[in-house]
Amino acid sequence: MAEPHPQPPAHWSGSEPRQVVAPDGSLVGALPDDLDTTALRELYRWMVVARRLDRECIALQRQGELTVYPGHEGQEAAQVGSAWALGRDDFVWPTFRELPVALIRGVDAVQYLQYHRGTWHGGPYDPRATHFGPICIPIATQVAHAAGYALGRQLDASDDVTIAYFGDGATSEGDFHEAANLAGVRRLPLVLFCQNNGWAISVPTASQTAGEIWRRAEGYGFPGVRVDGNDVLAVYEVTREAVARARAGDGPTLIEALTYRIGAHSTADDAGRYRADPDVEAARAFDPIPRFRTWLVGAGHADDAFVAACDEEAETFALTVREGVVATPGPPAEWAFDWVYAEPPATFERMRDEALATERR
Amino acid sequence: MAEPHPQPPAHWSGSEPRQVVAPDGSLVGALPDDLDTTALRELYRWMVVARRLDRECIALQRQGELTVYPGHEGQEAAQVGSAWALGRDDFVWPTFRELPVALIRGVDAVQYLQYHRGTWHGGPYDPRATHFGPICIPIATQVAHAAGYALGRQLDASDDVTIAYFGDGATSEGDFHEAANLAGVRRLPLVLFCQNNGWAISVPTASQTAGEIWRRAEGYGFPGVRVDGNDVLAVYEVTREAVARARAGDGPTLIEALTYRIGAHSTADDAGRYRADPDVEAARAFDPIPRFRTWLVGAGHADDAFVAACDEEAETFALTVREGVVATPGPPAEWAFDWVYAEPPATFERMRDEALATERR
Amino acid sequence: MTEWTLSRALNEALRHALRADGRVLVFGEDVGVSGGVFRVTDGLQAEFGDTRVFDTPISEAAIVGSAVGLAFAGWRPVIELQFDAFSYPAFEQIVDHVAKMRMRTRGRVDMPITIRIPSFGGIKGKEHHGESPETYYAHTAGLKVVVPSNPQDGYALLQHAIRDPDPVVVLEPKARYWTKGHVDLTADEREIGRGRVIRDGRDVTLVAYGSMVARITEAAAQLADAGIDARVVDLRSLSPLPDDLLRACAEQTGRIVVVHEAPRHAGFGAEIAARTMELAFDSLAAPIARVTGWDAPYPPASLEDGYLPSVDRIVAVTKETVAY
Amino acid sequence: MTEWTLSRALNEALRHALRADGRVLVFGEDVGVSGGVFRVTDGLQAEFGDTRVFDTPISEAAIVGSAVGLAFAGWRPVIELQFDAFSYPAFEQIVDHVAKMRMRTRGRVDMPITIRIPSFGGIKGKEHHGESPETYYAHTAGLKVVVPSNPQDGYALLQHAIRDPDPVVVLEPKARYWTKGHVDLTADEREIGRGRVIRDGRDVTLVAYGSMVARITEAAAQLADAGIDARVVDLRSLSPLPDDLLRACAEQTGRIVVVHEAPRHAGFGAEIAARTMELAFDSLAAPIARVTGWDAPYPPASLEDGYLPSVDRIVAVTKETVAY
Ligand SMILES: Cc1ncc(C[n+]2csc(CCOP(=O)(O)OP(=O)(O)O)c2C)c(N)n1
Ligand SMILES: Cc1ncc(C[n+]2csc(CCOP(=O)(O)OP(=O)(O)O)c2C)c(N)n1
Ligand SMILES: [Mg+2]
Ligand SMILES: [Mg+2]
Repeated sequence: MAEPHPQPPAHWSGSEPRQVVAPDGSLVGALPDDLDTTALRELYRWMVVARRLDRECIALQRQGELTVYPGHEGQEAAQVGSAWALGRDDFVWPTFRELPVALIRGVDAVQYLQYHRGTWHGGPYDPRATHFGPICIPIATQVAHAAGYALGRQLDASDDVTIAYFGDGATSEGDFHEAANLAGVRRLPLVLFCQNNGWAISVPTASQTAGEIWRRAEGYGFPGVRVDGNDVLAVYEVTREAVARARAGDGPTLIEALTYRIGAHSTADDAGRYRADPDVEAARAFDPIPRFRTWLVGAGHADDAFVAACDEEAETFALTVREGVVATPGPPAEWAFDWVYAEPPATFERMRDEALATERR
Repeated sequence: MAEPHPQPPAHWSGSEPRQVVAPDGSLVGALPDDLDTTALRELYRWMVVARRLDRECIALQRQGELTVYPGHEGQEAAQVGSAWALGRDDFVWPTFRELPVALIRGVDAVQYLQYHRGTWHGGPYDPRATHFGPICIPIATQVAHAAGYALGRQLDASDDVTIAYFGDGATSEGDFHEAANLAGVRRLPLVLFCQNNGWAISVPTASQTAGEIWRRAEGYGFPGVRVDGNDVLAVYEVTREAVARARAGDGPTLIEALTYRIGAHSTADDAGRYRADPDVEAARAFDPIPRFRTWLVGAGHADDAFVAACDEEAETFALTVREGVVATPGPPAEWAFDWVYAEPPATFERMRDEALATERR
Repeated sequence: MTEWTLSRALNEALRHALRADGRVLVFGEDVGVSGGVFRVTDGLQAEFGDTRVFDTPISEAAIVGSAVGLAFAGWRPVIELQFDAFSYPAFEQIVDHVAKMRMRTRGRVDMPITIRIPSFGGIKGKEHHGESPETYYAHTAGLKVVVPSNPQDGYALLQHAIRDPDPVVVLEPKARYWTKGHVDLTADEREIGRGRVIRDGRDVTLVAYGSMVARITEAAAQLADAGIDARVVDLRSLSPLPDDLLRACAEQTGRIVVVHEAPRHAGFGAEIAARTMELAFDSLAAPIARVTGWDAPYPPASLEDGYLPSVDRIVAVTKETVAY
Repeated sequence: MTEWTLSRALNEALRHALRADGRVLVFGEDVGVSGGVFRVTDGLQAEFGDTRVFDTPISEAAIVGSAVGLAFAGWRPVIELQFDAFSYPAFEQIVDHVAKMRMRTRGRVDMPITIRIPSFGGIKGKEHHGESPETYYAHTAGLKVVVPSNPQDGYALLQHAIRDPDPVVVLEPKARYWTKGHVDLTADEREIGRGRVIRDGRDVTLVAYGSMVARITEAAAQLADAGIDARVVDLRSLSPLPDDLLRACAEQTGRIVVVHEAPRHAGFGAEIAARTMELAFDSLAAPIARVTGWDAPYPPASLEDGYLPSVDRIVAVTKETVAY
């Protein structure tokens, strides 16, 4: 594996993040006490599977099978570690970059990718069944939805927890602020999970905010924590703590997971215009997957056979998903109208008929 | 004067605010080193003048000479102390409750009150000449204007400082957040001055946010300070420090001034519906004016004659303003069109002519 | 039959909804203990408790955004945005999410959200308190938009809006809050999407909504003295548009005058005119006329009367239309 | 005469403005080193430095709000809101402040703010990347709204917008960014408020703006084969509306078909229809027809073609209008 580069990405500077496994794979913190070998291997497996699928999606886009696709390479630990800390009925409000989280929530990858295939908005999976909300593009707006959902569960006296994912750039939006403040006032069972991957398209975190994101929490009256987002065990641990607090009725937590966007913002983006390859190479030295593998194998939780098996499974899975995606037909014309209203007005139905008649013409 | 009530208003709890003169009039902090007797007397005079004018405005509203009027009773120290710390070319972005600040900036009171008389929007005074921006009602939106103005002065390499006034409720708005974050990123010469008067119409600060407002600053990467907003000298001192930092190019400061809205939200509001009189009475024990008078006289900076003179001046001033207000006629019909565009399109002018013709019909 | 103000009728509609459906929530700025700037939520928190009726921070985007999340959690949010212009900070949440979310989930999640917005002018209010936002919302596909002009409609439309599984924007005319009228508590026709003929007439049809309904009614009375028999239509629903009624009016009176407070340019009157022309071009004996606010920002209180369509203006334009 | 794409023409217009006026600032999300999602600001930061051309945090309300403050400080802000739907978080700042501030200051402070918004659909983009926001802005008094459909207009209109002392919203049709066209750098007529007749015709007038101009042009060609002589009008300015041109078209062709991507209900086509009827009712031989997007949210890429007005739909409706 690559030697950890002496210089971590610029946006990791400042307060020390929580860490369990160092970039070189050595154990530097307390292991989560509730993860047995099976669980530890699962964490690794999911990261590998997600990484491989990401590559496949980029290929699919290049081949015209997907429209613009936003990759997650480098952010697997932040997503797998946090998703693993959630209960079955806990609800996830994602952005557009949480494919790994979606997989762990049991969202069908082929269905999920319909969003990027351009056959449906929001994602055609059932958000209620998967407890994974619709993909959300308007930055930070889903945080407000998450706060409302958390409020709804709280009013139902349920102990379900809600988690909102968002990026460093999202913390600059008014919606993030209003939702976070509301969460504080109502002590909502909400985890605010920020993947600070250093970039908002071409804008580095330093140009996004002058403060440390996790420190925002204090102003809202709840705790914030900074974690090494490329350390899957540390991410799992801080998220588990935040989920426990929320479930116990102790309110929200803001988690800033320091990670790095290895790929371009999306397949439509040319990162070469705004960042230097050496920086990206440097960041690769902090890649979450080899780091965790080193520890996992070193600690005897896995061997080369397991590692190979994961790669193999990832390969097969990626190809199965590819087949599924390529096979999905475009939606029928009616779908542009079918679900706009639960009670469609007569004027709307007349226009739908006009539209469908035109289509057939 | 009233004995300080043992219990300060609920929203004052938590971190200790900066204080120079205690509620009982005793000196508990270092005096600002740049205020001579004349200046100290000015601070007192302005508070008395502003308080008396507030009463007059409420009377004017009751008599139908003003439309809805938002009073500032109890907030004189927060406004006079902070305004006194500004230089002539520093620019103020107010809400709708900064009449005392306006007076100190040299805004003509009769012109200012045209806003509340319903004869003009924004206020007919010249914001550039007075360095006092238009009255702003959409909560927190002026903070973004202030950030932009501060950026403009910074780009001009000027050392002018910009100050934005806003309330506790305003800190819940997305615009406050976006503007504060922008100020941090660009290290803008901006002072964010929050008058936490305990109420946003009927909503107490505790239902507005679970954190302490001044603590928001750290998340934006600049200092925050909490001050006794009913202590004119403490307010002057912290604002002077913030202004100095801004002028020196060291960026923004967030000031939370703890004060209390003694009156109703506005003349249209019946505060009896949501708060108990005893609480208001208790808050009166922290009234900024008697407190400062006690110290001022006790320290020998003023005597009863001066105090009486201030009351007299305030009386005369209030009556002069009343005469001016009552005397102002409604605007001519053309004013509804005269300044909409610097280059009015032909279609607009045709409609204006149609409108004015109709008026004359 | 009871005699209520519009404010009271809306208040009773909310009370009824809160009683009838335990999933209904009422929230917004100052809707709790204070009972709302216009008293529309008066007494509701006392009766239903602060889990059903509560104040929010001053965060319009979060008020609307949280309503979306609450709908996912199976609640039925009825939110108040305090004044017309203060719905704009929530515009993104309303347009991008409230209006589109049901479609995005392929109908798996309904958005039974009611957005109450005290709207329009005529109360000599401060700036940003007299805006007419109807076109912004009516043009947004996925929303339904209604405007009650009297206590009876307020009582009925608000209840229907709350019961509706789709998002409904209810624009409440501030200038009518304190006007009393009879309310038949038993009336329960399916209201949304239907306009109402308030006064029949053969020569011309006056169409309006909200506060302007009172003015066209008064104008019709004056026109009657001048020998012009004007039909008066309260549109009540801007989206969906009661276009059968508009067609019928065009066919039966041949002449139509539309009145609204909003600026004329790209205002809702344009849709009424364009749609009616599409439906009944051959019946039109004169161009459909628009009597509206001017294409300028809503003016200060002192200039309000010159800005809003006056009865005189309505009468004058109607006479021209009839004489055309 | 040079051959540029619309993106390049807009880029050159910005470059020209930055050179000509030292008070011009260009800012927004990703407009700096990256040169903008559509390359419209490509190379500007390198040439003019990061005090003139700079990136902002993802804060649309603060981008627009700070432009208002910058105008008070004597600057001339040209801001980019990255996509149509992402202008909505700034809606309150645009409507309540940008549009009204000059009037509020009694003309003491101009608002020479240019708001560039890559808009409209047709690029098989993701949701919120194909919205048509023109009606929201055109209905807002105090704003001017223009839509270039080709490189020449892009170059001219954007420069005029920047020089204009009033706020101008420039809606740039994404689908046309990469289309090349001749640009006459010397052309400098006062553009804002004037439409253009692209093709003359006697039988009917097709009116559109943005990407739809290419479609009505193609439709006109097909109609010619069918023996229908269609005039093609590029509106270019939605506010102010070139209504003299509309009147002339109605008088000269008697038939008008309006085309836009936005939903029909309360869309901008309604204003074109209503206004034209007011100005030339007696000349109309048929109802003014609207060929538009459907009254549903903008669909996913796969359904885009069925949503946008196709040449076929335009031709079919035009034939009906001519046959009326
Ligand atoms: C309201 C809004 N403004 C702008 C955009 C355009 N946009 C899409 S992704 C993005 C950057 C987001 O950065 P960040 O929040 O850090 O998330 P990341 O892309 O790094 O995962 C921007 C500006 C948007 N989608 N929504
Ligand atoms: C965007 C917006 N939402 C709502 C309102 C209605 N409103 C006027 S004043 C006010 C309370 C403001 O409270 P605060 O910021 O504490 O200022 P204060 O009134 O105490 O001076 C509200 C909600 C508004 N003016 N603007
Ligand atoms: Mg990021
Ligand atoms: Mg307050």
